[in-house]
Amino acid sequence: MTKKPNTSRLHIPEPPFRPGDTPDYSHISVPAEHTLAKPDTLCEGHETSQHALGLIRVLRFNGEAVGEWNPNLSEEQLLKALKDMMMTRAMDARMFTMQRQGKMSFYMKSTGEEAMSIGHAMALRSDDMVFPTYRQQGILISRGASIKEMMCQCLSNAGDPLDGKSIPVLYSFKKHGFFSISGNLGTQLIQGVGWAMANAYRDEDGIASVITGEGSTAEGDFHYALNFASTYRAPCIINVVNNQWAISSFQGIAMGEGQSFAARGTGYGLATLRVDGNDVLAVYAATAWAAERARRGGGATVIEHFTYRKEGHSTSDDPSKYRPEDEPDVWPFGDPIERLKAHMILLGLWDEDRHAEQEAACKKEIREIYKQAEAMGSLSGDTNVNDFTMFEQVYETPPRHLKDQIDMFKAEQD
Amino acid sequence: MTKKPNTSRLHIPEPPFRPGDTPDYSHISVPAEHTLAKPDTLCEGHETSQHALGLIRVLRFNGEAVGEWNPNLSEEQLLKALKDMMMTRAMDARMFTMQRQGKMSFYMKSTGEEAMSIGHAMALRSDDMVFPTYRQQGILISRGASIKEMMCQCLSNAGDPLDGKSIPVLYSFKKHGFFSISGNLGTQLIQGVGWAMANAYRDEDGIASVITGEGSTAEGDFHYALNFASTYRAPCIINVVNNQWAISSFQGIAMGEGQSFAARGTGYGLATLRVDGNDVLAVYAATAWAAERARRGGGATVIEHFTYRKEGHSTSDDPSKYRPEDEPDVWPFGDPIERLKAHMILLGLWDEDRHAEQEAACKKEIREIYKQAEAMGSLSGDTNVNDFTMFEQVYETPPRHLKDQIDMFKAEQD
Amino acid sequence: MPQMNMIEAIRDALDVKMGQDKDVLVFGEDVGYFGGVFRCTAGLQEKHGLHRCFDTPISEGGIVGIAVGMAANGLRPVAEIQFADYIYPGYDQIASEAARLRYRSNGDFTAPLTIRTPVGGGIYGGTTHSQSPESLFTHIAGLKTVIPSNPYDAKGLLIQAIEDNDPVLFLEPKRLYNGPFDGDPHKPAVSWAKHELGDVPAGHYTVPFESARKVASGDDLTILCYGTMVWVAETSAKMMGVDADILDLRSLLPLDIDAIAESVKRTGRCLILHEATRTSGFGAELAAQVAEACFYSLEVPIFRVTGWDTPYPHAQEWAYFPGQRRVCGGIRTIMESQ
Amino acid sequence: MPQMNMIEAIRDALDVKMGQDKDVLVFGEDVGYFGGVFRCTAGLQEKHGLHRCFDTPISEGGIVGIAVGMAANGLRPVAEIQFADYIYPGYDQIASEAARLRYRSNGDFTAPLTIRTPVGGGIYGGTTHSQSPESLFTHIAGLKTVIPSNPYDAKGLLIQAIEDNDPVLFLEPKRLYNGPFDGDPHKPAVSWAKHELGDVPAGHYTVPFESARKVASGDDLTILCYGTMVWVAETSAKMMGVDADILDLRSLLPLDIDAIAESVKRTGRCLILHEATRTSGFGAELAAQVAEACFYSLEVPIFRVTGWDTPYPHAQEWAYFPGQRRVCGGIRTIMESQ
Ligand SMILES: Cc1ncc(C[n+]2csc(CCOP(=O)(O)OP(=O)(O)O)c2C)c(N)n1
Ligand SMILES: Cc1ncc(C[n+]2csc(CCOP(=O)(O)OP(=O)(O)O)c2C)c(N)n1
Ligand SMILES: [Mg+2]
Ligand SMILES: [Mg+2]
Repeated sequence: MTKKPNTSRLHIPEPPFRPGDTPDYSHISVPAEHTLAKPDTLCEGHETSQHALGLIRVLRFNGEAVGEWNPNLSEEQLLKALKDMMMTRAMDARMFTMQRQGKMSFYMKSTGEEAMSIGHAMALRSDDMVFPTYRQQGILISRGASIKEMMCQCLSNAGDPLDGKSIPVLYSFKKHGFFSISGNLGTQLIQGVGWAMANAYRDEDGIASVITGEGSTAEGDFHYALNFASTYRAPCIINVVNNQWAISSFQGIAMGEGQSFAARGTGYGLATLRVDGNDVLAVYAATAWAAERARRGGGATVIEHFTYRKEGHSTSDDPSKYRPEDEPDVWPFGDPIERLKAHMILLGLWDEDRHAEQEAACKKEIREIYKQAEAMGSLSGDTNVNDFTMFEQVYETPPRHLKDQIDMFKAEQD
Repeated sequence: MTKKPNTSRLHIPEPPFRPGDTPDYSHISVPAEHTLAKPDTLCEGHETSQHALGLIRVLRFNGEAVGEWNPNLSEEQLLKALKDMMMTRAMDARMFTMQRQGKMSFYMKSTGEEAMSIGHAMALRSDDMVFPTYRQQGILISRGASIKEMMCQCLSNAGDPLDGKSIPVLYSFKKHGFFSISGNLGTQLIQGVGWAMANAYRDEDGIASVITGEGSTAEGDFHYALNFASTYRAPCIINVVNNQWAISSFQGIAMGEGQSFAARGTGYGLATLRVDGNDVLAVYAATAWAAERARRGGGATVIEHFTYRKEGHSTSDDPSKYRPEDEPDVWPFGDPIERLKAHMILLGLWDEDRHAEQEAACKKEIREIYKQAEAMGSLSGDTNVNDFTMFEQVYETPPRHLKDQIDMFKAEQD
Repeated sequence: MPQMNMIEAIRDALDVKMGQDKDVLVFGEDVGYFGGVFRCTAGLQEKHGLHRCFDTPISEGGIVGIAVGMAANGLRPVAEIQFADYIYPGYDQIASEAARLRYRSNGDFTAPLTIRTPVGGGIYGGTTHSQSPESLFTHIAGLKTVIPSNPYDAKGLLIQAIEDNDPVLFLEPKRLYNGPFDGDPHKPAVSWAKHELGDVPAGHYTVPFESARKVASGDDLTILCYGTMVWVAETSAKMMGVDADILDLRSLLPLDIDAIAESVKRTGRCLILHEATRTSGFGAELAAQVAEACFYSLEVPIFRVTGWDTPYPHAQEWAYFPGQRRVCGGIRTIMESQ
Repeated sequence: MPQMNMIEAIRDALDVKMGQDKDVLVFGEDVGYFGGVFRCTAGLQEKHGLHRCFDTPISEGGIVGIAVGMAANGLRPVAEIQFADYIYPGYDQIASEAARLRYRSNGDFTAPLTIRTPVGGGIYGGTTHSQSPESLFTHIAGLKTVIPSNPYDAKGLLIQAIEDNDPVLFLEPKRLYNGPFDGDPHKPAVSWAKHELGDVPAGHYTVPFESARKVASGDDLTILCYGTMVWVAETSAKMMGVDADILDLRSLLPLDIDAIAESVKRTGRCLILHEATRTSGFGAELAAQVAEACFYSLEVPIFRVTGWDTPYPHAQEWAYFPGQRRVCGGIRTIMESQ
């Protein structure tokens, strides 16, 4: 069939490349210069409007860390960042494979986007509440959550803190400042603003950090979040993870004629930063800046993390259906782990051997944790979740009608 | 009771003046210079970002019309603009009084905002579909709609084209390119974008013009409208009528830290204009510019019409409860009718006597039309609307259950 | 005992809780300085501070959204939606988020918030100021929906709602704000001042959910109703000279099915009243539950008297409203059936 | 005759209408180049052009909003909401706008649009990919809600929906996309290819609304069901060895009450099935209407078999789902009552 062109005046944006095309991203300028100044964290919002259009970067491809935004992390911090990114990636790989083997219903990787989670988490206080999407497992890993519990959640088994109620990856870890992830896109953005307002109301200096994919910025909740954050100067960070894809839709569907997602914040008078999301140091720096601004009473910052979703949207997706298979490889901003590694090698803190060792060690550690987790049940056998738990936590205490239904279900079991 | 101050870090914006204060708007700069250039209508959206922060003006207070944006209207056009604004004001006054006498349930005036409606309507083609709020009765008057039918709608009487189904002022006049007004704020913004997309899809050059009050920009629909208009380059105009008040809430509640409502469009890459909404020539010029842009395929423009709501929100409202009574008088941008009048007098087209005569004539004309309208029924006596019409137009043809209910209602009548 | 109309009772409930608990915040469109378009929050900002009672942008989704976040973070937000007709932009935040946060996080996070909103017709509000959308919320697991019919219950239920650890939708029949309304728009307005249910105790008290109020005791038939229809029911039963057992449900979810079943089993006849659109209105659920619980006692079919399956019209308001004629017709049908 | 599964039948309906009528546009999240996460629109963009089948931003409110505007402007938009669980941000545009535009403008403007969305569980979708929110829409005057249970009906109802001059919500039971499902998740999947209802005529045909489909004829009891539950009902009735009169409602609003009443009056027993949450589910309305229409014929109480009043859990999916056990239990209860 020959493809029918658009013959009307209705403009429909299309991505530059589709399967069969040779992707060439040379039109995306990778700024070699790191000229975006670092303003005072209490500057006026509009003083950062250029930061919404540029790209804050610290790590050059050769491994150098340069410019005002360089957070100058300690050796310990760098090692932790690298390890956590590698653990995240190893966990994703393992879980993906196990899903393919039928152990769980579904899984979502964050491959290529680890710097966003890890850099962000490291620059926040561990009691700052994050309102994540399903692609920030790295935050939990960075904050030391139990990987086994995370896996048990995905396996919906006896070790799942959520008792199997939620689909995989929709974690909830209040103790790690990690808000329960909603399957409904966008909804948490405005909730996080409300959370931050509560912090301000109580004169606490904790902040909230809310996160959305670029595609989900089209929901009304994104607008609510920007608007309410602006009106009440809520101490929060509004993060847009622009990984170029929303399932099969390229970022231009959400973006339209806009110049960046960070720039969406300009009209609300918020501070706006656009950052190389594959550069963990830049993510750290931007987050630290925004967190300080929020904590000092300067209100919210919109940060666009410019990155790339290297894998399918989820285990249910096959990206080769809608984008060139090699597009991830030619993406001009490289891989976040490789880029930090290069930096640490340049600093003399790291080498290829240690890297390979650590990679193997992460894989092994993940494999063992997974083994323990799976021992508690999985979808391919028995999840070991008591069916009656489904009636719990609908309300604080079950009202009469729910008690009746528990009885009906009991009767059905006999 | 002494007023308890805000003792927390939660910032709540407050208007500069409350009842008892002496309002002083000298902090709002009235630009004497008219320096905002008039770009080509197919310029890039971001080339108009400064226009979102300035204020397009044509009419000086002394009556001169100056600058690039001067639309140089013909004598006939000026006379029509003045007459239509005066008719609108006269109608509002009459209807308000009649509501007070119990003839209708409710009414909403547009006093002080007539330039927005009239200037806007005149610069559009009469088949361009407008998606108005309840404060653009001037558009209908400008387009020659039957004032009697409008009044009958408000009276919900036998002459009401809507058969009494809707509350007063929620007009629908497809034949005048006036979309059915929804009582639900904001909803029509995205509908107008859809309407415009349909025009583009059919290769027609009609456009849509959607209108919202500044307060209602906080609804999700506003975001949808900007986003979809940007993505599909919908041929439309997105108007924000900033009349400073949303019932009792000052514009800062919706605006937050933003610098203008027009600037909300910047992040979406839309063209953005901010215009003196009490200057009918400026409104005309901005509208004409945006309409041409849309018709030429340049996509949507956000226009903020900066004006002031001189009266209460509706007949149910008493603005002296929340703002100084004399605030309308000290509003620095004057009155739209007075300003056009001064201009026409300066041009030698008009004088005080003719103005007074026309004022009296409008009042008389409105009074007579009203008399005819009220003869068809009103709430204070009998509306003369057949109750059974309430079952009509729920669906194209009533399904079984509705037919049954018609029978039930019939039985109830006996 | 203080005399209060329903507006004052609601305001008093808010005032009492704001005084007792600094985690209680009140916000919504025009609720701050102005005190709300129905004046339910008048004076609260002045008394408790700007940051405890404030205006929000016109964004029902945003209003519920911040309430969820605040509630999860330990506050007790009370959000106002100016008219229930405008609650739909917040529907997702209510149904998907507030109601489900506890469940999806298995109790890790909760959303103890209250949403107040005026419902019902009778003030010539037309399609967009008259709706009774309660049934759309009773379908949502995790949410509670209550609706008072008088000042006493309004205050007690609202305090209960604020103290409840689950999200509660608190519906305010606007036609009852200033006085009971028996369904006859031509009669002069009656005020709560003359009514014993306008006697509202000062200070703290609660009315529990899941407890219907017996409005009248009788053996001829049971009338299930809530909100404005309670008053129409009472008057209509008197007009028809029947000995009706009238239950004011007060809480729709959870529901006091015991009281309902006790009554219907005794009377064998059941009339269900509501102002909302008929199809899939809450009357459907009531009819189903009554039939389930009392099938063998029912002597005649349950009869639903409701608003029509049309939007709420403006000029035809009283033709839409299930007033005395329609209710009396229902009573007659029930009493004449055998 | 072509063999189609339900996805193909839906796609074919869209293809037929797009071919016949250039006013038909198809859009939604991922529906364009990719062809939809369930592939219902695969190939349509390539065949009919980029501007006739395209991706939208992730904005259900926006999607319905542009559909309303396009429909008012003479087009026949068919919008997809990726999962019914995500329809709530569009609820206001559906309930307040699409459904009421004709009424509030007294016919001056209309909104002949179709919204397609997958419903129901059975694919381990958990709380946010399993919901059946139909009752929330049947309460909305001005809207029609239909739900096919097989490929033949899917195509015919969808063409009917697109041609209807009122807004139609078209619900697609996702568990039936690839084959009938009798409620037993442990049995190997069955495909439509082996089923006569997978025989789908090429070209244009319609299935009228307000016309229930008789799935099985019998005199023991009536089973009212729709969507996935049709198949569970059929199998369960066979398992129980009862002669059930099974009606697949196909259209919930408008409803074929004549067929329902005919059946229940004959059998005297009525089971109502749905997957949705019980309280205020569409089963409530069905129960109320059946009791109203057939009170004197009913020998035993109407019995509702439904999902529980909880969110749809993930691991406990089959404990939530009203499968054969629960349905057989319902049949037993009804048949054993007297
Ligand atoms: C309200 C809502 N609509 C649609 C979906 C289905 N959905 C799940 S993920 C997704 C794409 C999200 O893209 P983006 O926001 O860019 O995040 P990413 O997956 O790229 O991290 C969609 C459409 C949903 N979960 N919720
Ligand atoms: C969705 C919705 N929420 C709330 C209301 C109630 N309401 C009617 S007008 C109004 C204020 C609107 O202010 P603005 O948008 O500035 O328009 P203006 O009245 O100033 O012209 C409000 C809150 C409504 N009609 N619809
Ligand atoms: Mg994305
Ligand atoms: Mg305003």
